[in-house]
Amino acid sequence: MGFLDIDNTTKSYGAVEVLHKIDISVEEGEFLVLVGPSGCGKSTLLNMIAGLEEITSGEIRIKDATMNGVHASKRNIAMVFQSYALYPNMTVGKNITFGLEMHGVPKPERDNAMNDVAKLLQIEQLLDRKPGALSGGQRQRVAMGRALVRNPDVFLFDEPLSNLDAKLRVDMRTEIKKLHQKLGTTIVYVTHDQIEAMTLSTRIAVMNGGYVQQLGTPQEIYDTPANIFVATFMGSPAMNVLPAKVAIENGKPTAQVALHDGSLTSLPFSQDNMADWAGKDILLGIRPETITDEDAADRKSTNIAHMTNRIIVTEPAGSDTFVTMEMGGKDVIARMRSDAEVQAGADFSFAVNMEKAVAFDPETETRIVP
Amino acid sequence: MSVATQDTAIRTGRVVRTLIYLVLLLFALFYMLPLYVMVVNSVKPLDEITGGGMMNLPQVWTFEPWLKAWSSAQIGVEPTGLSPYFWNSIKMVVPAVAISTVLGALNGYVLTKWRFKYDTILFGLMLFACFIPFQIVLIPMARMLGLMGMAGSTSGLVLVHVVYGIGFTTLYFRNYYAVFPTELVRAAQIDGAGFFQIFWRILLPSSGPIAVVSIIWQFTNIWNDFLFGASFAGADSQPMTVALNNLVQASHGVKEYNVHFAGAILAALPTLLVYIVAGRYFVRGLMAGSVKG
Amino acid sequence: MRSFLNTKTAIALALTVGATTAHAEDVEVLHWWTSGGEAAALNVLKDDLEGQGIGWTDMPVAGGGGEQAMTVLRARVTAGNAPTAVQGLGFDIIDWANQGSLANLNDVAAAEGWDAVVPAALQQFAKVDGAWVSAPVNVHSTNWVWANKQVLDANGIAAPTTWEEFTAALDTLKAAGITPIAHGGQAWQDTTVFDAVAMSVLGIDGYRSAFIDLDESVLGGDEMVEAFDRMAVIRANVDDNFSGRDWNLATAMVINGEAGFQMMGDWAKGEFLNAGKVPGEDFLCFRFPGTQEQVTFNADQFMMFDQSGEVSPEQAALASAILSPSFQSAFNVVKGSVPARTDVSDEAFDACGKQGMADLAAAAASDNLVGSVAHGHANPASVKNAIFDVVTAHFNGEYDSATAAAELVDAVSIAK
Amino acid sequence: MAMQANADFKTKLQIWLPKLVLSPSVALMVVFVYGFIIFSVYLSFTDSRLLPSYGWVGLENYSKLWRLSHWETSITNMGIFAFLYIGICTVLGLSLAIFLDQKIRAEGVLRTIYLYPMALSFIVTGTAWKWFLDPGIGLENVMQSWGWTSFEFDWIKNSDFAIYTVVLAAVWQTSGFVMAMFLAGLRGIDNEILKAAQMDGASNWNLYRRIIIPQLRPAFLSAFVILSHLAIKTFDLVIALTGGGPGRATELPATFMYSYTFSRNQMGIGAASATIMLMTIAAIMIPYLYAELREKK
Repeated sequence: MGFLDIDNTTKSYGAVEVLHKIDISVEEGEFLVLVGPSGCGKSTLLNMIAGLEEITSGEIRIKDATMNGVHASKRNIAMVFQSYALYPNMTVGKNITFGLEMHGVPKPERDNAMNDVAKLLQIEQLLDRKPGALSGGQRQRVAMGRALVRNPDVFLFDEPLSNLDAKLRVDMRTEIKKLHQKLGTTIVYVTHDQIEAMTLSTRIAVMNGGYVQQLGTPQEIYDTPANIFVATFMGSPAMNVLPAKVAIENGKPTAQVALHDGSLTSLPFSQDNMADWAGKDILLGIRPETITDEDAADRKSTNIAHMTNRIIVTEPAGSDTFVTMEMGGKDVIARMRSDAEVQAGADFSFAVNMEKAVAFDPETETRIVP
Repeated sequence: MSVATQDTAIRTGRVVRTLIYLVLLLFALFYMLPLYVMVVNSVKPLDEITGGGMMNLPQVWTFEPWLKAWSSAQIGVEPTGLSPYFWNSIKMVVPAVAISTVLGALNGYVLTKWRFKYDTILFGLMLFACFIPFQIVLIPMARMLGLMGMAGSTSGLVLVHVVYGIGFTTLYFRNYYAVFPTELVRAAQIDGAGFFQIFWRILLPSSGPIAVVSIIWQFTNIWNDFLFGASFAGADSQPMTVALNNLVQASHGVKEYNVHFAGAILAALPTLLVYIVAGRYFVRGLMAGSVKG
Repeated sequence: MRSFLNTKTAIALALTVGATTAHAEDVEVLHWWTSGGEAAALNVLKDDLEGQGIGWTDMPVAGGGGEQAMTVLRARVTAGNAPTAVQGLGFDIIDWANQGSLANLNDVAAAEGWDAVVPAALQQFAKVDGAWVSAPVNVHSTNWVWANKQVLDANGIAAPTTWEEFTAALDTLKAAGITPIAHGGQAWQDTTVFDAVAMSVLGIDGYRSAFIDLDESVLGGDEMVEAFDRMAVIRANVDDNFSGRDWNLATAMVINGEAGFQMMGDWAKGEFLNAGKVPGEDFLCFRFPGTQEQVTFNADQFMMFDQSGEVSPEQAALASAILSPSFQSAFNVVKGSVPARTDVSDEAFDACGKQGMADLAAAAASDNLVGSVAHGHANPASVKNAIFDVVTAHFNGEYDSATAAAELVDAVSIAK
Repeated sequence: MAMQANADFKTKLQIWLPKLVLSPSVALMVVFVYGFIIFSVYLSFTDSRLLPSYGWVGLENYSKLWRLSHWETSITNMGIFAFLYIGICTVLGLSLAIFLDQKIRAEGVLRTIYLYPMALSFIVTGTAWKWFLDPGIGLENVMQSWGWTSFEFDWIKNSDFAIYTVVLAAVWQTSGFVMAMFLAGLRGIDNEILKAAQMDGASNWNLYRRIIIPQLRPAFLSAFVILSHLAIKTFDLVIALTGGGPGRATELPATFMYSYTFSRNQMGIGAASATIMLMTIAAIMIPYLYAELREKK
């Protein structure tokens, strides 16, 4: 039993089931991020936790008490919305204390709570303004203030940073993380941005098509994605997924991958059970940062493969340079050090850290577990 | 000017601008014409009117017709003028406008923020109801009012006007609330605000522009109604339009046109005032509500 | 569906039981007499009743010669909230009596001897199935011609007595550059003229079989075509600006000498008198040429609506007051009409009024008193309006005379 | 509505409140609009004359109705009137709105002048209009007295043209309102798009024709609904202006229905004409409402 349990929960609109048997258990103080492309059902799930959408079947519990049929205001939760949803006709102060007022908290207490929160978020000077007079970042703070002041069991965030510009988004991200570390509250956070998911969360639920594709720590999700969807959704640039054939060379399973000229290169697996797949087609997943120039190869790795392939495009990004080549008939991206001497059209020698490579069953698109 | 006079990107030349002004002024004249005829002839003695020249300014100015229309013109057997009927109209219009606007606002709120199955069909039915020709409802309505004991009373008239106004007020508010962010409602729900608290504290304070449209529309329609007023009012609740009609339509005897015109302007004064005072918010309200897709 | 069923039973209820609204001691009177003179005349009645301790609740609804008031009446009756007394005309009274909505005034009528003093032709519209249901106020006769005496004298015209003399007079006036006939192009005015014209062609028997018995052979017969031809002649002698003109503006044309004649009911006299004109000196009144014997009439009455199954004392008092000779005289002098009872002294009346009273008595005695089509005293509203449609369409040039006669048969058959 | 058994009363109430709040309006609508429509349709199959009566006569009222040339006139007039009224109001309203949107100096005053006719009923302005249109004392007379002796304007007296005077007065009353709707629409258009189009070299004419007017679609639709509703209900105007004349030349279905139901004591025929009117309205409005409301989902 966790702090927040989502137990076998489904959601249907009429005959259409949009969420299928979701099972997530969140511990107290955890920062769970629901991530996925738009329409994956993550916001619906959040709304169900909030009590804004009904649960079709299953159960949601907070602190072991069922929340089914309990009104949103009685769940002791707070929510920060994508548009901030600040009441335009009320001052910032009123916005923050509205919920307390609705819950019958006396005015002196409300004011104390408001002042504390304003101090915490450094918005004391904004309390008498109307939301219309605030900048995006200020609104964001007020929205968080409104959630914080309630001192809820669970915080819910619905894409709170998506309306901010890139720089502010990074700042606020850090801010939220600091707040979480400082207050230790339980948070469920919805985003479509995998970087936010990775940076903020203690655990991530990757969702697609109404299913939880994978639930795990950021590291688990990144290193051992459950399937191709998770693998390609998390990480930027996305993981390269290319067709390969498994062969046994020197008693070890290797992936046979076609290069730009059709010639095959052998990339030895670290996973011994890949021998079971000898002679079969698989999909090979290699993250861009594991294909490097020879000098930058991970020294701790026990399994570095080498290959020479032709560079199609180079994209210097300052800190790194991305290189596109063709492998298995697909464009494959590699991440070089910025000082690597790469040139479009030229052949280049790459190091591939096969320790980090994963293989997928082409039929089920699930990862072949070692 | 409170209406969003925006910085139009269109640039026009001097000649074109002059032409535009000319056309605009010409139409202003066209729109003013009937009012001009009414005003000018309401301050003339009767013999000047019967002498012809309806466009001419009075040679002798007189405000006698206005006084007469207001306080001593023959309406029925009593020479009461229009004044008692003016108050009858006020007593009918104010509650009818208030109730239909509040109901329209609540309906719009429910239909956009508390959606349920078949709500669109329900709204469609309400909208279609706007199109019912009033002539066909007279007899059944009379019967219903009789059954409810509201025949011949101001409350009966209020009911009638509310019933046939809800369609429009609902339309206005629904379109307005449709673009009102639903997240605000959800935030308020989480904050613990109930159905009415959300409406009262969150939506209503932002509903000014559309309320103006709804009030103008309803006020004008109800104040100007004659058919329902004549049919369902009692002797002591006849509205201004019925009295004006009695004044103007008197079948025999000398027609005091100057008094008729003065009476007509008096009867129209409240609606004119509403348009002049609130008209500036009108375009803004339309912008916010009814012309959005 | 429910509401409709309720309505059905409830209307039946309302019609049989009647309803109660006005206070026991008040009479609520629905009428359309809102002009100064009429209201003054009604005030005589009001004061009379108030002298007896009966209050008067006034419910004026003007417009369309009572049409608007009839709509209101229908709403009031349907709501079970009928006024005590309602101004009514001709067939409307019979229709309401047939609905069972009207009170039986026979006790008052017997006590005051109405049967003897009210002309039989008028009783047709005040008595239904032997029961008095309304109190007649006046008799208007509609086949009058009003003429400007100065204009006629200047052109050497005497009051015409035949159609030929009349057309000759029209030609003379036209040649003199005067609009021969002042007319307002409204359906009821067109038909008012048509009444007289048809009477002049058809005679009293033909008029009765055409418009009262609705005999199709007469309605569509050659004489009807002739009547329409005469209407065309009249149309040719009306100015081009006639359409939609109110009758009193047409009267004003005669008063001002812009036009020679106007065919209009006796209420037109009030306009002349208001303008300070003297009958016989400044203006002439005579029957439409060829109808000197006949009087086409309409009568204003007050229907008494059944309030509790029997006539209330207030209704009896009101009815009695209406039929009192003093009120009949006072009211009709103002209104231009003649009393509904034939035993009222003509002393207070002017020349035209005196002639009207004499004509009425003579016509009543010789069975030449007949209801006017134009004013709903020949046919029910549906037929009346069907005739209006045809007459107006013909007058405005949509039909030629033969087509008009044929259309008349058709329109009446639909409306019957 | 799936409700959990353990939901507390207040929460249940909150779930039902929206429908509870809507229900009075719905009840009123069902009884006073749809109930009455059904009643009226039923009456059209009965022998009702002075008051509703319930003798079933089948389609007799309809066959009588279609034999009345008067009814045909009113249908034809409705066609002419609706077409011209909606067309002219839209064009005029749009033109005035565009002109008024050119940073006009006295915009507030002009707007009020254009809008005020909507505030007045024809019971108020009817006499003024009648005078104005009357050749004897109105525009024709004034123009001639100013020296333009050949000026003629006698439409109201002419059976063939009288309906156009009705259109004129109706346009006078509502075109300002339509102007306001279009003005609101114009003010809602993103200025950036206009600037972009100008940089693309679009002339003012093309700017309006290709960029701005197509974006006013919602305003067009709202205007259409309001105008067609007003056109169908046009009644006071005809009564005040022409009384349906000359002859029956300006009769419209609403005046037809009124006169048969109330003046002529042929309630059955009146109800039949009302039924046909309602069917026509439904035929126009239902597809429109369907398209509009579906889109918004």
